[in-house]
Amino acid sequence: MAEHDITLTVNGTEHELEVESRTLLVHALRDELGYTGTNVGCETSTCGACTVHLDGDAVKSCTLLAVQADGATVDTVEGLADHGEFHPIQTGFQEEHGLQCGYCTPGMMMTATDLLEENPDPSREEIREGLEGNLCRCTGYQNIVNAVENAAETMGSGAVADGGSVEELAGGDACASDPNAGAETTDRCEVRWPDEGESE
Amino acid sequence: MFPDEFDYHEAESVSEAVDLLEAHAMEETELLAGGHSLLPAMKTGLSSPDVLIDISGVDELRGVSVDGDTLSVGAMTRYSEVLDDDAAHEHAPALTAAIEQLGDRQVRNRGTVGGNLSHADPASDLPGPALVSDATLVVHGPDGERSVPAEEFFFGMYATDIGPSELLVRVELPSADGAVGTYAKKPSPASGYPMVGVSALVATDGDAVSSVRVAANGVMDHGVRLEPVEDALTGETLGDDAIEAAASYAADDLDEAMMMDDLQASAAFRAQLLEVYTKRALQDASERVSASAAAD
Amino acid sequence: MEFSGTFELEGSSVEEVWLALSDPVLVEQSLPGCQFLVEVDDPDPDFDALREETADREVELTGDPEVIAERAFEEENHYAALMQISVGPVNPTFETVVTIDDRDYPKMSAVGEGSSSNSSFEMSSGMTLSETDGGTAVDWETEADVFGKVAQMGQRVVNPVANRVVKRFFSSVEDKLDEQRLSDADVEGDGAESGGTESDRGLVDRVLGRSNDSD
Amino acid sequence: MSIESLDPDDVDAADILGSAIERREDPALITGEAEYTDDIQLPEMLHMAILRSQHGHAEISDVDTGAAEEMDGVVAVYTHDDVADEAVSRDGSLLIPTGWLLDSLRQVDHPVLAKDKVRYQGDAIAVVVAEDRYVAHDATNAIDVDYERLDASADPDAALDGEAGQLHDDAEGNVAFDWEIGDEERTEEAFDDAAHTVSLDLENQLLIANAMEPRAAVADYHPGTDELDVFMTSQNPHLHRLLMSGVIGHPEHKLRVKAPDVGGGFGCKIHHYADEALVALVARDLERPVKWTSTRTEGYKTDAPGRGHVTTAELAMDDDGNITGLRVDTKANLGAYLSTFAPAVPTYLYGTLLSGQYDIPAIHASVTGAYTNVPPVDAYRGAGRPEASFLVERLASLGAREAGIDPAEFRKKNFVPDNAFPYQTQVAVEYDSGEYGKPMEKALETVDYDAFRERQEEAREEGRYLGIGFSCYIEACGLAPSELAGQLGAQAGLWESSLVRFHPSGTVTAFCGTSGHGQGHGTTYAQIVANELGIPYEDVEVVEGDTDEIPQGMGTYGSRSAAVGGSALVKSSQKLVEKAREIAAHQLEADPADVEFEGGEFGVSGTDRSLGIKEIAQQSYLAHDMPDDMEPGLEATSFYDPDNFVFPFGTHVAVVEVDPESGEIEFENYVAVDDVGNQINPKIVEGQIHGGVAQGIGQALYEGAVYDGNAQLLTGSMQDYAVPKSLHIPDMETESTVTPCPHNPLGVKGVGEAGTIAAPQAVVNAVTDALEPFGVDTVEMPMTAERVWNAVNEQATADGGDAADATDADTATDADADTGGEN
Repeated sequence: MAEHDITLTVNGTEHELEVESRTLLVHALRDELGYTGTNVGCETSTCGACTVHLDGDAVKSCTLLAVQADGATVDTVEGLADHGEFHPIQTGFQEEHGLQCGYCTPGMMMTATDLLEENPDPSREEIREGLEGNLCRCTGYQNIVNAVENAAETMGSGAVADGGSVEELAGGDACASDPNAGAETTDRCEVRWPDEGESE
Repeated sequence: MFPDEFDYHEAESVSEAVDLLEAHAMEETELLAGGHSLLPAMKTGLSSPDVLIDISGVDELRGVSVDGDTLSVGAMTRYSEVLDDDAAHEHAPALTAAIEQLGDRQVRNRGTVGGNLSHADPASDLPGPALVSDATLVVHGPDGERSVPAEEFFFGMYATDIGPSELLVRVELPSADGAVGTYAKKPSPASGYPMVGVSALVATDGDAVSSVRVAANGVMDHGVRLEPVEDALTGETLGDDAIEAAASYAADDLDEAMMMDDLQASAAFRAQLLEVYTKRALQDASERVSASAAAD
Repeated sequence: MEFSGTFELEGSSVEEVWLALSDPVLVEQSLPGCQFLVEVDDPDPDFDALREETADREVELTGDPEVIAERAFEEENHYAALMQISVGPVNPTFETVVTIDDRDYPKMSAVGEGSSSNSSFEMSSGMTLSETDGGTAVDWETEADVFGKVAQMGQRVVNPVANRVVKRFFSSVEDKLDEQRLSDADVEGDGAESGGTESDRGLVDRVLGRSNDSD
Repeated sequence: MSIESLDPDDVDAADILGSAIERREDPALITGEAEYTDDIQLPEMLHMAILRSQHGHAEISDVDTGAAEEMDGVVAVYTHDDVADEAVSRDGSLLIPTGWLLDSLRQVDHPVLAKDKVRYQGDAIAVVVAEDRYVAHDATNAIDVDYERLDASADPDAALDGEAGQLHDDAEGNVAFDWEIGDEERTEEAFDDAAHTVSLDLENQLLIANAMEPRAAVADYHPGTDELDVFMTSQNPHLHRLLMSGVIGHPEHKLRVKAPDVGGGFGCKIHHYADEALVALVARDLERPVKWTSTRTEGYKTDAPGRGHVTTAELAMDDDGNITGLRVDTKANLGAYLSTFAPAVPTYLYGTLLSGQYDIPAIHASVTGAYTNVPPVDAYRGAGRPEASFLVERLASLGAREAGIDPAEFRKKNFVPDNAFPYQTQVAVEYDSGEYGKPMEKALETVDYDAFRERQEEAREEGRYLGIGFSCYIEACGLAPSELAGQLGAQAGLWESSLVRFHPSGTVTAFCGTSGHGQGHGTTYAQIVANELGIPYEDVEVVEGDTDEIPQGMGTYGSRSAAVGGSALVKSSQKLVEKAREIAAHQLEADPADVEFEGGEFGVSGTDRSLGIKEIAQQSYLAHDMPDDMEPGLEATSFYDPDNFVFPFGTHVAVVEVDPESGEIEFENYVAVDDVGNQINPKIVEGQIHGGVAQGIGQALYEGAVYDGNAQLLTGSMQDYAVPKSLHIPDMETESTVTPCPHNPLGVKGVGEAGTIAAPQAVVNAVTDALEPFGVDTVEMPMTAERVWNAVNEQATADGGDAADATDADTATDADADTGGEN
């Protein structure tokens, strides 16, 4: 049985672990490291419940070997909120009733933040297209689309009103002031917020 | 959900990948690129290779570059990287049009152009664009590189001209040189793979079609050029009537008995969709030509 | 599901093709993914033992009808085959047992069952040979049922794969017939098509699978 | 169109009931803090995997587990004989029970592990317990099973015709039951006398629930106390405890079933399956915690599918288009064994709803239940009611076409009149309240119906095909009362139990025997209790889904939670208030009859003397000054058994455009007007409608379990079975009317299934309306592009015309439209 020593930086914390060749990233996250917020809904890479960010991009963590992610930065739903302050996508989901059972929600939010990073002001159609890799069986998607619009609005308007200060928008200055903040933390902030230049 | 056991090797370079392929020639060995076809097959128990050789991290296989009139896409270039590249849109519009509709956001962040073409799923989105772009696929093996025209690369279902110890290293696409590239796709509602996907590359001279190449995915066991459509449209004025007439020839050279016929669509319906989506791909091209003419 | 088709073998007579298709060795070597094909007594053979037995056996293609007659398929006999069906990254190996149902020149039919770790199949096939302008036409039909993982997950590939296997099989048979014809050019006269004495007749009948009363 | 949600802090206590406040469940769910069953990690925990049949129907001659047992990391392998060992099973039946009996029902054994025969692909043959998930999976592959394959069928018609072979010795001809309802003779007369009749052959396809969280269980046994804890994805832990205790031979009071966070159910987590019982059984045997989580492909083979009807239905009308009779004959697919509520679904949950919203004087329905080689079929969102509503509303559209009356008019003229409530149908049930014209009018207004017909005509002239489809559905939820359910065959009561408990400091915990899995009970129940007790919403905590915390319960299904569970909470709250009133009267030195309770305050009428309920709570625990003979403490338990079902209703309208060339359907609009009685939280109601409609659209356009002739599932993964994606579901307009339920204290009717019941026929009716020019009057679900294209072509071929030639069809349209009219 082939074992590999790998390093994963999950939500800013570095973990060293031993995995089999065949261990899927999602199982490493859930079973080995205890990040159970990332869910598993299928084995055909269809449902997107397992979506996390790998080096800043939304990927299906059930379709990656843990060993492939060696050395990478992984961001999961547990890393979205910042010291109890919700990320706008989380607020959007709560305010718009964008979830019912909540099982698809972590993956849905991780895809949505990836979408908003690329397209800070998507149309409803673009949101639906952006989320086609995530299945939800409860909401009929309408309130999920509303939730993403809500988040886009918060992020967009905040950026404009405040002149685009990422730190202030994040509900604090965690990114700027955290003495331990390494590259990962910065990455996370970038993932959450459109660049100043793009926010207009 | 649980792949069987295997040995994992990460190749650092193309030559290391070839060495690994040769070293494991007696075992069931698969190359791991984006993994979005292979890993699902392994998780559902359909595939259980003994050895995986991960080539996704080989730097020399990644990236888009332009050399003269040729756009070169490294085999391990992710779909999203192609879409982020302006040169790719400019020189290979048929390819980028198809990639925009390929898989979903997460798949595009991880899947690779080379993985797609090597896998040669009959329902892949990229063989069509490779054919209409007159792409050359460059394969590397123990004896070095060789180039295979797209027309000769696809053998059939999951079968290509890549030999046992070879790997696809890049795709070279002659610049579209201002031609308009489009892709019209009828996805399976479950898998998102095309029941039919039609790729078109259309160049015009004034109102007339100076050159047109059309190819379809998902219809036969590999991507196919639709030459009767091309012949019917070449020299015609690019408008609804000419498009409708040309699209009606879409299935003419195809043997319906050999068409893909499965739960998602029967062969007869695929033939119908082929006509409809050929029309849509060409209409889209026509609209883009008009739009760019208006912009000029 | 049902498949059928016609394959034309250029330049070979009906009897040549029949001879070829009667030869387990030629069939073994023509079937894509076939690791061995051997006659067995037990319709439920031990494949592990067969794997060992066949590991270093030596079998050769031949055009010699006498050799073929010795090993030709016979009605009601069972044959064990280890078949790896390769579809892209999917390569299940099926332990297969085929029983010849009916073998009456120029028709042959067989039933078979195969199983892998998580899938299985059952099939019943028939073929009829007929003479054409340039050679021989093989009309074949197969009814196959697939069970387990392949049925659940691989539905869309079963049909094209079956077609491909058949196509490659007959192409390979055609090639082998051509090769054989070239190598046998100097032993002309020994072939089945030469007819011969009364005792030879029995041999030819045996090879051709002609029943005694059908002559 | 969309309801705006409110921060509960911004809502006055008096307004909390009926406010669209944000859900309190969400923070845990959006941060990853929620704990679903597979998230549970216990020390020394083992993983279980299940080997299932490769065949739809086969004898098993041998199971060789030797190689699996020898694998590193494998702790145990069990076959049927292993679990049957008394040391493992104790005195458990090892048979999955049925919770609903019918007079004609032929019950069959359903062993937790197949003994010598498998009857569907999900039938479990052996279980492996190993140190990790991967090894457990590997070991199932190492088990060698010798099968003798038998004929199989997934189709009820074929199974009844003998094409599947005999599944069970005890069910000759694969007949599970024969059942009928209504008056056959009177119905026959209605058809004899009819001026118009229409007939429809339809298949209501098998659907797979596809809750996003697969089924899972973790069992943990404590040998010292003989207590067995089972954490599982359940919609009804108490029922699972009751049934499981018999299956595995564990005393009910030593068995705890807890539903942690549950990722959706849609019916498929109501039933008692073999798998969860096996987890409990092996954990007890091995004395180590054991986890099993279904993979998705495993779920496709084992989760109880729903629907599965093959039906012929006919409608009789008089000259004026008044419906005079309805006749239905259904073959219902029950699958390989009887699931928990299986016999009730195609009978009492189906036949009793066949009157729809209409005043139909004669109805007769006969249903034959068939054993087939698919997973045991049971309730899936709607359960029986969508099947009824579908055929009634399809017949209404066909009937209108036949009678030459506009489909909306036809419905209106046949509605049960407003003054006829309570309305006794011809199929046993009595509708509690209704005003069926209200949602219809609102829907017509929302879609601007008159303008639509004009647009439709114009579009047809341009070769574009628009269609509108109506669905005037009725649903019955909160199945009740228990006495009636018992007479109909239920093996359980259908009440609900709750406990409302004040803490001495003035906060409240409310316990309810329902078990939510995404519906937001934590929020809505707190709204109910806060309102009843007149205390702040945030002072109420809701507890559900744990048999150790809550005395008894019946769970969440059949849209019963608000109507029955919510009412039970009202009842407990009221009991509690009565006790508090006596304490207040005692301390205020007043007659309890003179003490009024309002806004959380007990006041003596005509004075300014008052005490708050929180103060009374504190006093009740201090117990320093209580009325004579009164026990200390302030809490109340109740069992609420409703007088009747509740009958929500509404009108849904789909507007589509169909491309006859590609068979593709696009939504132009989808309008849902629902009357679910009073709404506790309109935002949650809206969300339930959205999700329900999406599942209904899924049935109409995308979903369906497809089996081959050997009962092999061909749609066995999410790559093959189309669960609708974001791009497949349109934005919907939701509206409501309010007709309170007259017989429960909240006036609520239930909303969980309404959308799913309403949507399919709205979509099918819209598509057939669009394709009317082509002579298409029906398309089977799911209406894939290919089926639509075929329908257009077949019809064109039948007429000798050219399908693609839209111009010819236009001419026909105009003529038809004139007679069809917009009157």
